[in-house]
Formats: sequence, C-alpha cells, structure tokens
Amino acid sequence: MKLVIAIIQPYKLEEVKEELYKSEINLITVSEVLGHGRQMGVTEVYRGHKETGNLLRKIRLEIAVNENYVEPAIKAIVKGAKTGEAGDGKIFVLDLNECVRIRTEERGPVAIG
Amino acid sequence: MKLVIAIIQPYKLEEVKEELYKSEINLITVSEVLGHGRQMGVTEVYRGAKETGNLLRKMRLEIAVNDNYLEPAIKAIVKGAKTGETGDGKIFVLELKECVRIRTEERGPVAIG
Amino acid sequence: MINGADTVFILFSTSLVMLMTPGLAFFYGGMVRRKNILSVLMQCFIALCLLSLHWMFFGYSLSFAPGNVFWGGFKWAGLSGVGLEPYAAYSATIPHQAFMIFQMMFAVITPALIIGAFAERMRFSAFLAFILLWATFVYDPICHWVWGEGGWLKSLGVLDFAGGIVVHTSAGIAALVTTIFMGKRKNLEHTPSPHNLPFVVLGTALLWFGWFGFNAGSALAANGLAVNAFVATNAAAAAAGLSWALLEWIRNGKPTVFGMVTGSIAGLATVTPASGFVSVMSAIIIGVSASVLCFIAVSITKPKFKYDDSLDAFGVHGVGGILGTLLTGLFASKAINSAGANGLFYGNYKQFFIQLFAVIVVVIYTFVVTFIIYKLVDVFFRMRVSEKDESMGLDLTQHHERAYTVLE
Amino acid sequence: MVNAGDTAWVLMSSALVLLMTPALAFFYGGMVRRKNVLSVLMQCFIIVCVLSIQWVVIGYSLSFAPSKGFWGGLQWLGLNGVGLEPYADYAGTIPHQAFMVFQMMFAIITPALIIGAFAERMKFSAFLVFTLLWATFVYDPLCHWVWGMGGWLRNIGALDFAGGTVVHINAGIAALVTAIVLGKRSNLDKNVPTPHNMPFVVLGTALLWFGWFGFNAGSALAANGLAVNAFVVTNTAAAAAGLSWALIEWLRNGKPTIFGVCSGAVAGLVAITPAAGFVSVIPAIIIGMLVSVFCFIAVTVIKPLFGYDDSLDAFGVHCVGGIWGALATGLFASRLVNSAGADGLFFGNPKQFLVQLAAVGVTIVYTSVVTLIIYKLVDLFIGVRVDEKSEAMGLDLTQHHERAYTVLE
Repeated sequence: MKLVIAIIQPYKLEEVKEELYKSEINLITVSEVLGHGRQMGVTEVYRGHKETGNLLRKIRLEIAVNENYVEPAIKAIVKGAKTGEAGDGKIFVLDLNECVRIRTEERGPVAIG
Repeated sequence: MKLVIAIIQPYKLEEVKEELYKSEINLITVSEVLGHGRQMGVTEVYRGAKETGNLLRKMRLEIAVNDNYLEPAIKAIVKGAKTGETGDGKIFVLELKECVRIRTEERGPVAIG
Repeated sequence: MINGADTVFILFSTSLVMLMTPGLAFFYGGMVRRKNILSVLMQCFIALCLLSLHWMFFGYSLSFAPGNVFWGGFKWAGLSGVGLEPYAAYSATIPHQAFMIFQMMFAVITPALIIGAFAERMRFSAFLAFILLWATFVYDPICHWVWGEGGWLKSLGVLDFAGGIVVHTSAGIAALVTTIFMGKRKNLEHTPSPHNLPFVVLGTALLWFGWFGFNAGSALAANGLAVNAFVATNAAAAAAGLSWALLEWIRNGKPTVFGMVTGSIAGLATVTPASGFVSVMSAIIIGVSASVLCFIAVSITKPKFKYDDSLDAFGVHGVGGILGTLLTGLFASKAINSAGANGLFYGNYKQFFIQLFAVIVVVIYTFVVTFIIYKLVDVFFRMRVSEKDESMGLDLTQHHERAYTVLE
Repeated sequence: MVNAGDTAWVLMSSALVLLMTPALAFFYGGMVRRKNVLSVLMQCFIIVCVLSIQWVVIGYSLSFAPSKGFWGGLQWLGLNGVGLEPYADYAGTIPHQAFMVFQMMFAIITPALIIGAFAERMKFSAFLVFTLLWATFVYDPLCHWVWGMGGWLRNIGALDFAGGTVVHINAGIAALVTAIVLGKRSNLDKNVPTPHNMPFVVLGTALLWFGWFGFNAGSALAANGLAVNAFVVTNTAAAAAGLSWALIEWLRNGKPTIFGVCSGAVAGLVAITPAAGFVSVIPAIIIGMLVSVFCFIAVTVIKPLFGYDDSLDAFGVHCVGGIWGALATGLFASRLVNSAGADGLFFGNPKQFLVQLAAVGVTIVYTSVVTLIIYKLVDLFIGVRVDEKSEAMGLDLTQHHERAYTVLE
C-alpha cells in the first residue's frame, strides 16, 4: 500500500478530482495549505503596496492506494493538474504500513477504498 | 517509529482525544480537511435547494508514536470514533524514519512524546 | 397634535432598536462555537419575525391597552383602534402606531436576550414555543404593570425609563431559570472559546449604536430629556467598558477586548432604567458599578455555583438590570426629569424601597412563570437536543446548513 | 416652506438607504465562494461611486426634470437650478436637493441588485460600462415614466410608493436577461457552490431591513402619519415573509434554515415596497405571507426547471417579489390609508389592478429589450465574461489582485 501526497494549484482541484474518479480512486482527503513556490503567483496589492508572497495558497491531496493503483493515481493527478507553468505542484509517494477501516476494524489492503 | 494518520468524523474529535489521553498518547496534531466519503452526510439545504456535497468535512489527526504505542493508538482511535455507520473514517500507518525534538535536537524514539 | 420632529425621532429610534436584535445575534453568535453560530443567528432572526406578528395580533393590546391593573386585555388586539392619531396617555405628539412599533422592538429583543443562556443545546421547535409563551405570559404582563396605562407598579411610582425591569431583569431571570433546568453543555471541561471575536465586537458596536434609540428614544420626543438619556447612555457604556478592562488588567494581568465589550454591554443594560432620571456624573458611577458587579457575577459567582449560562445572559443583563433599577432609586433626581422622582441621595428614601419592591416582585413572578413555561414546553416539545446532535452542532442538525465553507 | 422635521426625516432616510448598498454587498458577498467575495463587495462599492456622479451630472435631470417625453428634460443637468428651495411638485416641505439625494440612493441600489445574477463570472471593466449604460438607458427613463412630472405611467395612475416597478421588477428582469445570456458558471453541474460565509448573509439582511425603513417610510417625504404607516407595514411584511419561508422549508425539507428566513425577509421587504404607502397592516401580512410562497417556487422549482444560472437569485427574489407587490397594490390599496392614492380591486376599483398590470407589463418588456441590447453592445466591445481560468481562480485574484482571507495567519 502507498500513500500519495500531492500539492497542486487550488483552482485545479475540480479537474484532479474528476480524473481520480475516472480512475476509480475515491478515497481522497483535501486540505488547504501554504506552500513555497518557485513561481511568482498573482501579485496581490494592498492599499497600493504590492505583495508577492513567497508562501502561496495550495491544495494538499492525500490518497491511500493499493500498489496497482499508484501509477493510475499519479497519471490522473498529472492529467488534471498540469498546465506546464511553474507552480503546478508536486507528487510524493510514501510507503503505507497499515490501514484500518474504523467502522469494521478491517485491516490491510481490503480496508482501502 | 510510526506516523499514524487518522481521518475521522469532526464531531468525534472530543471522544478520540479523550481515548488517546487515556492511553497516554499526547502528541497529536489536528487539522480540518475535506474528505471523500461513501456516506451521504447530513443533507444541507440552501434556499430550498438540497445539497449533498461529495467532499465532506472531516478531522485529520497526525500522531507520531514509538512502535509499542502503535496498537494502543489504533485501538484508542477506533474506540473513540467508531459508530458503525459509513463515514467513520480511516487510519493510515506510515514508517517514520526520523524524529527531531527541535528544542533539544534529540533524535529518534526518545524525541517522540 | 403630531409633531414632525418627534415623529422623525421615534421612527429613527425604532429603526435603531430593530437593529439591536441582529446586533445581539452577532454579539452572541461570535461567542458560540463555529458549529452553532447559525442557530443563534436563526433564533434572533426568527424572534424578530415571530414577535413582530405576536405584538400586532395581541401583544401590544395585552401590554398597553387600558385594561385592569394586571394586563391590558384584548381591546386593541389586531391593532384595532390603534391608528395614526396620537394617543395622549402614552405620547401626545406622535402617531399612535409609531409608539406601538417602537415598543414592538423592545418586545422583540427581550426574549432574544435569553438566548444567551441556552445557546448551543436547545431544540429549535421548543425555542419557538418557549419564546412565544414567554412573551405572552411574562413580558406582556410585566410591561403592562410598569408602563401600561393603569399598571399597578406604575401607579406605585416605580421608575423604569427604558426597560431595566421590563427588559433586562425579566430576561436575565428567565435566562437563569432556563440555564439551571436545562443543565450544562456536554464536554465543558474546556470552556469553548469564542469562535469569532470580531463578530462579538461588531455586535457590540451595533448594540451600542442601537441603544441610543433604546434609551434616548424612550423620551418619546426630541427634547432635552432625550439628550440627557443619550449622553447618560454613552457615558455609562464608556465608563463600564473601561472599568472592566481595568479590572482584568489588575486581576488577570491583561485587558481583553472580549472583557471590554462585555463591560460596555453591562453598562448599557444598567443605565437603561436610569437614563432619563439621572445626571451624567451619576451615569458614570452607574457604569463603573455595573462592571464591578457583573464581573463578579460572571467570573466568580458563575464558576462557583456551576450553572452554565453559556453567554452570560443572566450575569450581564439580569445583574445589570437589577442593579440599574436599584441605582435609579438612589440617583434619580427631579432636576433632570420633573416627571420622575427624587432618589435616596436626593432625600427621598421611599423611592429606593419602591424600586426594591418592584425588583423583588418581578424576579419572583418571572422565576415562577418561566419555570412553568419551561416545564410545559419540555413535556410537549423536549427542550434539549440529543447528545449526538449537540456534538454535531445545531447548525447542521437543526437547520441543515453550515456557516462557513472549508475550501471555497 | 422648508420644514425641519420633514427635512430631518428625508436626510436620515437617505443615509439609511445609502447603507443598503453595502448591506447588499454583504448579503450577496456571503453567498458566493470565498474566492469571489471581494469582487461582489467591489462591484457594490464602485456603483455607489459611479452612480453618485452620474446622478448629479445627468441622471437626476433625465429622471425627474419635468417633460412629457421619453426622458426627463435636460434643464437640470449638473443640478442646474436644483437648489435648497423646495420644489413643490415633488416635495413641498424639504429642500429640492434633499429630494434629489434621497432619489440618488435608489438609483444606486437598483443596478447593484442585478449583481446577484452575474456574480462570479463577469469582467470588472465590462461591469462598469454595463452599469453606467443601464442606469442611463433603463433606470432613468423608467423612473421618469413612473415618478417624474409628465411621466406617462404616472399620468395613467400607476401606483408605486417606493419602487416596486422602478427598482425591483426593473432590476430583477435585467438580472434574468443577463443570467440567461451570460450562461452558467462553469462546473455548476458537478457541485453547486454553497455560501462561503453565512453570517455575512445574515448581517447583510439585518442592515437591509434596517435601511429599508428609510427606503419605504422615507418615500412619504415627510414625517407624518403616512410615513408611520409605511414603517409599520414594512416591518410587518418582512416579519410575515421571513416566518412563512421558514414554515415552507419546515414542511418541505424538514428543517427551517437561516438562509431561508433571510431570503424570505428580503422578499417580504421587496413585495411591500410599492404598497407601503397604500395598504394597511392586515394586507401587509397577507402580502408578506404569500411573497415567500411565490419566491420559494421561483427559486426552487422554476430556476432548476429552466436551468438559467441566476447565481444569487436576483430575479427569483426581486423580480418575482416586485411583481407580486405591484399587483398586490392594485388589490389592496385603500384611500383610507392614503387619500392621495387610489382604491384597489378589493376596495371596489378593478381599474387600478389593470393599471398596475399594465405598468408591470411595460416594465418587463422595455427592460428586457434594452438590457439585452446593452449587454450585446458591451459584449461586442469589451467581452462580458472572464475566461475559464480566471473563473476557476476566482475574480478576487484575477480582477482585483487581492484576496479576502488569509490561510494561516
């Protein structure tokens, strides 16, 4: 089992979700985070003072998958989030040792999804 | 060392916290996330238009534990969060390679908790 | 004879007092947890809708029609006979309907004040039944006793300029009753902190703004008395806000914005019965004593007796209202309002005992009748939400909606 | 003769009505998604600025200068001749400029109401041009017909106390037209956005209700019994409508919502607007109770049925409520309340109902045609809708380069 963590542009969330559903990946967790980016983002202006914050608003996705779904998940995220510009985001893949479905207390691969 | 990530129902947070404290697990980090669920959640109604969003509000717990605390942590979360209905949530367990207590720069198992 | 300036003043004051109920909604709404804010806003708003209609159908008649000494009867039910001509016994220079609607806003905000006691745990249907019965059997009679033509406390010479007894004492005592019988909220070991303090400050600002209509408008004419009430109101609120901040500074090391706004509201509630009878210097003393006493009630008495007056409706309004009514008996002066009376400090000790008597009567009456209404509603509607609903929050369980979105 | 009491009331009322536009900003702003709240606040605020200027330069003259034509005359351009003496044909006891500034606030809030239809997807530059043209070619003529000296709807006896046709039907129809031609927001079929900050909606409603006392009672233009009547029925209708919306939801969906109560209260205020100075308390309760039924149907049945995306229900609440109010005035108006008015159908004068119907019909036809033309023109030269990426990123960031809330601190 793997835990896929992706940091993407906020406005791409809809498309990424769409792509994941198409690949039959349903178990996702979304949160709002600040991320350091190389890209400049949109300059914000406050009372005439220009602000190009280096911490930008991002969306963080966590997706737990069985091994055979890792590649489809990565493909789906890339397909939904890629624009080719700096700031499209990153995908990290971690080993997942255990997974528990709280309702039934089932464990392991069967508990995912 | 292990990193436990649990996604639970928001209104169960108090009880899960309670159970974790009973098991002497104190180091927890909580954040508000959106999660995809199989369950319908409470239908929200806006100006008469019913709304069953597919991303639902959840709480995400991160708990770093030494290996001997892993099972107690899982048990505590299950005990606090289980209702038997869909939407109770999931628990993920990841390998934790390193842990540093910033104050003392201690590393490894001693830095946890 | 209708006077244009007086009519303008009352219409504008009415608008201001109307705004106090939403002001209260934000004052209370900011204090509850995120999952319950809409339930508080909803309760305040529905009170505005429901009690407006209650007032026109029979509330105004029960309170102000010239009935017997205890209540006004149904002579003016459905506003029959309440027209655009002045009614001299109440106000000779404005249309009767203007007086009616000005009083309506008082009848709306009084039950809304009680919300602070049972916030975060009352069922919505029970709430509706409760406030409707409470307005009819507690507010309307007390209003008639103190302000209505022929009311027995009025005949006794009780002074209550803008509602220290009628509004704040009655609502505060009702708050105490409901909070005792409803019991504590779940999981109270960690007292929940206000989820949105800027809303509390916004609510306070709107309440302070609206209170000018509440107190100065109670002069029912644009005259010197209105100006006195206006100035006294502002003075007491300022003095009370400042002294609460000082109290905290001394006792807890830091003044808080939450404390300061609570103090201001306590000052406003306390000066309400006095504003048309006391001088500005007296108003400052009233403001300072309001903060001291309410501070004790909220931060010492409440934890000691362990009742869960969630948002301190009793601690601020009940205590403030009672204190203000008694202080009116001390500080009232005929030099300010010749239609009033002198208080203890101006050589008329009798006035103080009249005020004391009125407070005792109203406290007992409110306590008993609120208790009966509470039990009745509990039997038919069940007052408290289920445990699960309480931890999920009233917004979702009572109204199927949520105040804020998470991402978008 | 300038009367101090009357002048105080109209000035006070002008201030109250001014506050309604920011109130509307919060009412609408709370409903949109987080990424678009500033765009709505911005649109409301810039309207206050733009139309205040438009009104003193040309708008007031086009609307109120006596003339039998399409517009008012041009003799009051730049407030020429609009001084501090009363102008008896409009208001005999207050300075002419007080009347002018009171009316200005109506001219400001009317185009602001339309924002609800095109929220979350209109380009800011296009919005500015659209609003200015709309105020000049739709609001000003219509205002002249109904309220101006020599206006033809006024001459046939149409009753509109505080702006049912001029303000609400007018803005509501324009909202429907723009919502249809602008098309839906993207991704709407996948998830309907929920209000991002409901307390703001409540705050906006509270301030609207507060300001509406000036809107309706101020329209008596004097501090007299008529103003008190308008004040009382305004509050009554709002209360009745808020309550009845809650009841409808309770019956239909199992729970009453605060969003519903707020929508109902605003619908009640809209419906009582044309009637406020002509009906008494009991008709006000009926008008309020029923308006919630009509608007509820418009919002929850008709809108999904036809599939137009009136984002914040500007049409569903203001137009539907306004039409019901204008027609109800023809039913319930009574000379006992206002001797300068007329009796309605229920008081033995069926003709009044037909006159009201005619005024409503004319407004609907005129406004929809001209709004469509203006829209097409603006679309041709500037382009009304933002591109897809900007829409997904939100108008705050793409149109104004700022953001409403911070994430962490």
